[in-house]
Amino acid sequence: MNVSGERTFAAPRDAVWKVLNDPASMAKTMPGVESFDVHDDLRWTANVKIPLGLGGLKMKVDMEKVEERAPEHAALNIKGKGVGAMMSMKTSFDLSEADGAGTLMKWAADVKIAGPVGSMGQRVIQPIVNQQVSHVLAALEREVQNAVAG
Amino acid sequence: MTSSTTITPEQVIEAQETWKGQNVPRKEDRRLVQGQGVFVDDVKRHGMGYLHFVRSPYAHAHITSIDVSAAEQHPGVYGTLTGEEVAALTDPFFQIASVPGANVKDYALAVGKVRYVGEAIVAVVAETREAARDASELVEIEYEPLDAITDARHAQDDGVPTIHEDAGGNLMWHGVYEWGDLDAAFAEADKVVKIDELHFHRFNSTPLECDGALVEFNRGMGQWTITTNNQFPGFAVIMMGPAMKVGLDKLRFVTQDIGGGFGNKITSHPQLVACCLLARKLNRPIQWTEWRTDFHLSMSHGNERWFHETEVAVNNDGTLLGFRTKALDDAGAYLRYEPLGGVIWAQVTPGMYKWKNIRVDFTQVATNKAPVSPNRGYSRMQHLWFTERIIDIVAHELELDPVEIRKRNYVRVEDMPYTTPNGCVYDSGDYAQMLDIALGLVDYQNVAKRRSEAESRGKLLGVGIGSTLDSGTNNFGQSRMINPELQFSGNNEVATVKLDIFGEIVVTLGTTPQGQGHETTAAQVVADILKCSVDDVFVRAGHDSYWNSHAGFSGTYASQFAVTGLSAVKGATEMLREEIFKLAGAVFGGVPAEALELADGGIRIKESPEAFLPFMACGAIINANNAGLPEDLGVTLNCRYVYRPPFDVPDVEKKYGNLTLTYATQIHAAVIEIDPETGHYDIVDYAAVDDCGKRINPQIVEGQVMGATAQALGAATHEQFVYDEDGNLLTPNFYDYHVPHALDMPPLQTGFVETPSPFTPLGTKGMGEGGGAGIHAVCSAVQDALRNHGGALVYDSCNPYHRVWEMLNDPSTGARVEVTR
Amino acid sequence: MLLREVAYASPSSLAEALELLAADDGARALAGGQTLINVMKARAGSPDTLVDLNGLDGLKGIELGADGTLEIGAMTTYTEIMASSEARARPILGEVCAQIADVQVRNRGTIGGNVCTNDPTNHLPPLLAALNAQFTIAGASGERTVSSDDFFLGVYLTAVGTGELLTKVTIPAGRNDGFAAVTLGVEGTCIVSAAASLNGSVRIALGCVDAVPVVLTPPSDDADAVKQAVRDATMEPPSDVHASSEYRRHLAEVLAVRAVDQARGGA
Amino acid sequence: MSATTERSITVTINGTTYEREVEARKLLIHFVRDDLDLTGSHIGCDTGNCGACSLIVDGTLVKSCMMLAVQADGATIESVEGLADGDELNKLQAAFREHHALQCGYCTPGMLMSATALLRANPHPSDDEIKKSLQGNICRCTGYWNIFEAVKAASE
Repeated sequence: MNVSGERTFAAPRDAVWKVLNDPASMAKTMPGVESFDVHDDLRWTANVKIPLGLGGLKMKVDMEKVEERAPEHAALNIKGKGVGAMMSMKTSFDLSEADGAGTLMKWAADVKIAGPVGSMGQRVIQPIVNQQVSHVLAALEREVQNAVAG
Repeated sequence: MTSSTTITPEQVIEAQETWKGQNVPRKEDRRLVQGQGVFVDDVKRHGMGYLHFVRSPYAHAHITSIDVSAAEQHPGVYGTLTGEEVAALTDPFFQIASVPGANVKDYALAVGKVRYVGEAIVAVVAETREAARDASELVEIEYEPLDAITDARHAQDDGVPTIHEDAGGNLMWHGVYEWGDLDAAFAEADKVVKIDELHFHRFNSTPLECDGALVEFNRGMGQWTITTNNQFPGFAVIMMGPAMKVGLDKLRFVTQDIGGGFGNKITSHPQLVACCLLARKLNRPIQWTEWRTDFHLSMSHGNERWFHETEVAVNNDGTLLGFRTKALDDAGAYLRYEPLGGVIWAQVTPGMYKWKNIRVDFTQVATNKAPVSPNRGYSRMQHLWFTERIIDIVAHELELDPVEIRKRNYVRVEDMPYTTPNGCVYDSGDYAQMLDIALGLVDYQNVAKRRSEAESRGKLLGVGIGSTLDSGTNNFGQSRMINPELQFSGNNEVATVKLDIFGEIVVTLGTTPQGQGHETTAAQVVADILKCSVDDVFVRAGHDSYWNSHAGFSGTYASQFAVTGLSAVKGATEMLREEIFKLAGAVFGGVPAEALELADGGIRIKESPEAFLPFMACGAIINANNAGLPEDLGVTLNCRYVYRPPFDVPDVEKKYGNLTLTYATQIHAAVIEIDPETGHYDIVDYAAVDDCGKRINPQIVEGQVMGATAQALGAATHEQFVYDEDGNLLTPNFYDYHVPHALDMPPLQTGFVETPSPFTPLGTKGMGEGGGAGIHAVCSAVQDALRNHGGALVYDSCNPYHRVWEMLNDPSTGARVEVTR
Repeated sequence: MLLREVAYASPSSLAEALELLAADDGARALAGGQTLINVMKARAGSPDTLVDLNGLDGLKGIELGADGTLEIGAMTTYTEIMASSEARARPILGEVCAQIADVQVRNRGTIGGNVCTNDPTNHLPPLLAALNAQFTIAGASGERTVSSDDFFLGVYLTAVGTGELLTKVTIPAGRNDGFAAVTLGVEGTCIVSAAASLNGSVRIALGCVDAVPVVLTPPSDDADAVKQAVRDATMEPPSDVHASSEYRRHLAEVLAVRAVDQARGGA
Repeated sequence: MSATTERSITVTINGTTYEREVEARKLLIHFVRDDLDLTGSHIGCDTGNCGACSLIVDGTLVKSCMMLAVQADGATIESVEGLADGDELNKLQAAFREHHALQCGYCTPGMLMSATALLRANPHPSDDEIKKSLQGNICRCTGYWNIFEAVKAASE
């Protein structure tokens, strides 16, 4: 499943870049993070419990930054493993100076979900993915604002 | 000759001349309506361990590591089995294919690599079902995912991943079938109709009971007892014995009641091997029950097939001269029963039509999807759908009447027995008469009026026909067309009929019935011969390869019981009758057989009926009171008969010979109404006309016709196993795999014609599969309804609402067809 | 078929139920269980604790107010709604409940469970959104009422928060309602549904085209206005094995018009 | 009352009362089949669609795969094993046999319970009412037509 979009942040590009590349800030954007371990600059692991209404879905998520061109481009491979689901996601974002002011982020993700959750049907999975993406983006917005304010 | 669907109880039993031909209520039903059937999951043993399979979430991946230690530590866990152990303990399963498919290595569990989502990788056994499942979550498996192939059309493209490295690519089997003179036919034809691509979709009959087994190991005897619902133990055992490196008698198969099979329960041998290995390893009975989602993910899908570059030679008057096509069959990840699907279709090569020149270039490939298996109408259904599609597409393109073109080309009653271009012999039948009956039942003569009436309500009405054959009693020699090295040919089935010490008539069969009523029909045949009541005949339920009769091809599959099973019953009962005559002759002091007759549950002297020897006395004399009988009497009252149908080994070079003994026929007609705004349609009238020769129990025959019809209607409208490009099954259970329920059933009328088979002892023909006639009829009806609304040609065997809507809105989404000359 | 280990409690009062739910982040309410237990079988979701609401008689029953307002307890089953003479004040309720799944499911499944699950294929979220229902939610700090616009938040997500329970659904008076759906086979899994209510204004809700019911309020009930409103909603319906996004969008138009037609017929 | 993962429950099935310790997670169908050895009711799916596990619990027809055993504590349950009077088939069972309304017999126990519930509430159902009442029970063998006939016959 491919999802993508654009978002403009009222913040300078460096600030946005910093948030996106700081594991601690990123942790705060992820849904239901219970713990977060930074292995090195490029690899992190999170234990998350994605809230799904009918009971959270626990997953161990490994993230690896596979491309980086500060302050404009990064790509991550994310692999999640839970008992009910396997998730793999390739995501990338590109930052540029927005036309007016602030920073434009173009992002894209290719999400693959397998396992029992994957069999629940695309009409369920697709909205759930969209939901989680909008949560992440809203949280990211908050983090960027905090970073600018801080 | 037609009969209505109503079966009146008054019709049943009492004062009939013969039991055959009567609607005798089934012997099986008394236990089944009381919940007293014994299905595999009902059987328990002391100390048994429950097995749960850990299944692959990936369609294609290397397994880089497996760690079962945490699972084995889990409370209640008895042990595990991994692919590595399986590979050490067993040989890969025997492959039916010639090279390259012959090189596929298939084991009970995945070894080194997974090839479809749902493939079993590790088996965990525990004290409770829950503990086994809990522990299975603790098995740590690391994968290195690979790209998946889910579209057979691209399985042989450059650069695609290879599913079985040992086979050197994804091609599993290829063969060219050609009969007649194609060049001459196409040169002579007035028109050539070219069809770019047609697709027969993936589905199966989804028996309500999934697979299962309870396996016990007798260590002292080195022998396993496998209580299972496998429906073809004769096949399972020849797969399992060599793989496990044990003699076949070490594997005893036992079954009582089976909750539906439809071919889908033929290929459970990998799971059974896993159970056997664990029963030995853990020294306890192993219980395995498959749940619905597991079944859909991992087992027994029907063959998905594509037909490419089809060309049809036809004259302007609709006379069909021949066709050529390239068939591409998707076997899924392992071959199991395949590539037999690559030849089984040839039993019905010309369909019901007289064309003489046929070429089929058949290719089977592997994909990262669940393995296929026989499925009601196995491989013939795909081909018959294709021939029916051709007929309707040609009729559309040449503006011919679909009824007339069928009648013009049907094999005629006066042509019977008819030898097809590939040497099969259609035994009997009157197709044109059947079609007339079917059309009458759906009020075809008023169709024009009904069409305009429907249009006034905003609905598009269409009428469709499906004419099919149900070829039964395989000549297994056809397998040599797949692999000339194979040493299979002919067929056999066995029955034993005996008189026990107190005179009970006991019948044992080699079959594994799944609802076909064998206990009842066998009793009907026996009762006629022994001149007794069906109530006096005890037919043992189910199958036991140790204690019941058992022959090499024993099982219940491929529409054959009414021929093979009942012919064996007839043969054994006649042997028993002869022995009773012999015994009575001796007991009466040398009375010749001609002077004796059977009556009232015994034998008597015709001229002096008071000289009567009840069966009880016969049984007692032979079994318990035999002193003084003549030494050379040669009577055991325990008679085993093997029926062997008359077959020759087919000519493998020319791919010519008689591949099946009987050809039951079905002609169905459907009337549908489409809501053009949504593509939704209802079947408003439906008729199924069947001819399976002599019917032993018409009610059972009609039940089979109805069941096959319902399955076909489900497949035609909703049932499909759909995969995404990563190899995830999107319809893994009944929530998205919609099988018809009570409200989905259209009104049904049934009709019958009886043309006895000249080739079988009872005039019967194998039946029950129905050839998918309902799929063909619905496709035909959808196309008819669209005729004046864009004229899309139906391209797929499954036409859910959204597809109909697409065809209405964009006719180019239908089949692409071109007519030349 | 085999659920992960779960704790179970069957409280006999609402207060007790709320306490149990608040005590454990992993606790979930068990209403009819006709969705939740299936999700648990697949182990696609595994609550730590189930708080069974079946013993809470206070959450059952249907009351018809003098002004025609219907108050339906969250634990009222579909079968009870179908049989209720009070519920006939809004006939569409019984009609739609009769199309949900099958007898057995209707005997156990509840209105509260249906809306709190908010599976896109469920019929009641769009229906209740079209009827402009109010949802009463109880929590440790008392009761609050939210409108359908604020109730449905996402697939399996509603305004009912941790430690809270939906206690009743309030449906205003009215009669001119309609519902139309295309399902897999007859009354099978929903592909798209539409509900309409013409009581004063035109209110339409579409089901199975987004994570929550899509509510439309076209200026008039004529077919063109309704179709235009659906088009203007700029939905991106999910694609799946049963329907492309495009087909769902098209069905939404057709079904919205049909639901409105039925509603008008009821006038 | 606190939440527990195991409970002691009492159920009465076809007139016999059973008291058992049961895990909270155990579905009623597993309890009936595995713990009580009443194997007449079956399991044909894992999504609550097939109805092979249908039981009448306190007078209400339910699918016992969507109910926990602990939820049946104190309940009176009817299953297929309780339909016949000794070896005497009841009218519905006899009608199923006469009308060939079963083939493999796997769905039959659930189908009979649904039909029983129907005829109890509505002794003379119309054809449409019969279909509607059996919608929750999947049969893969018969195509349902003979089942409709049998229920109709039993209602006359």
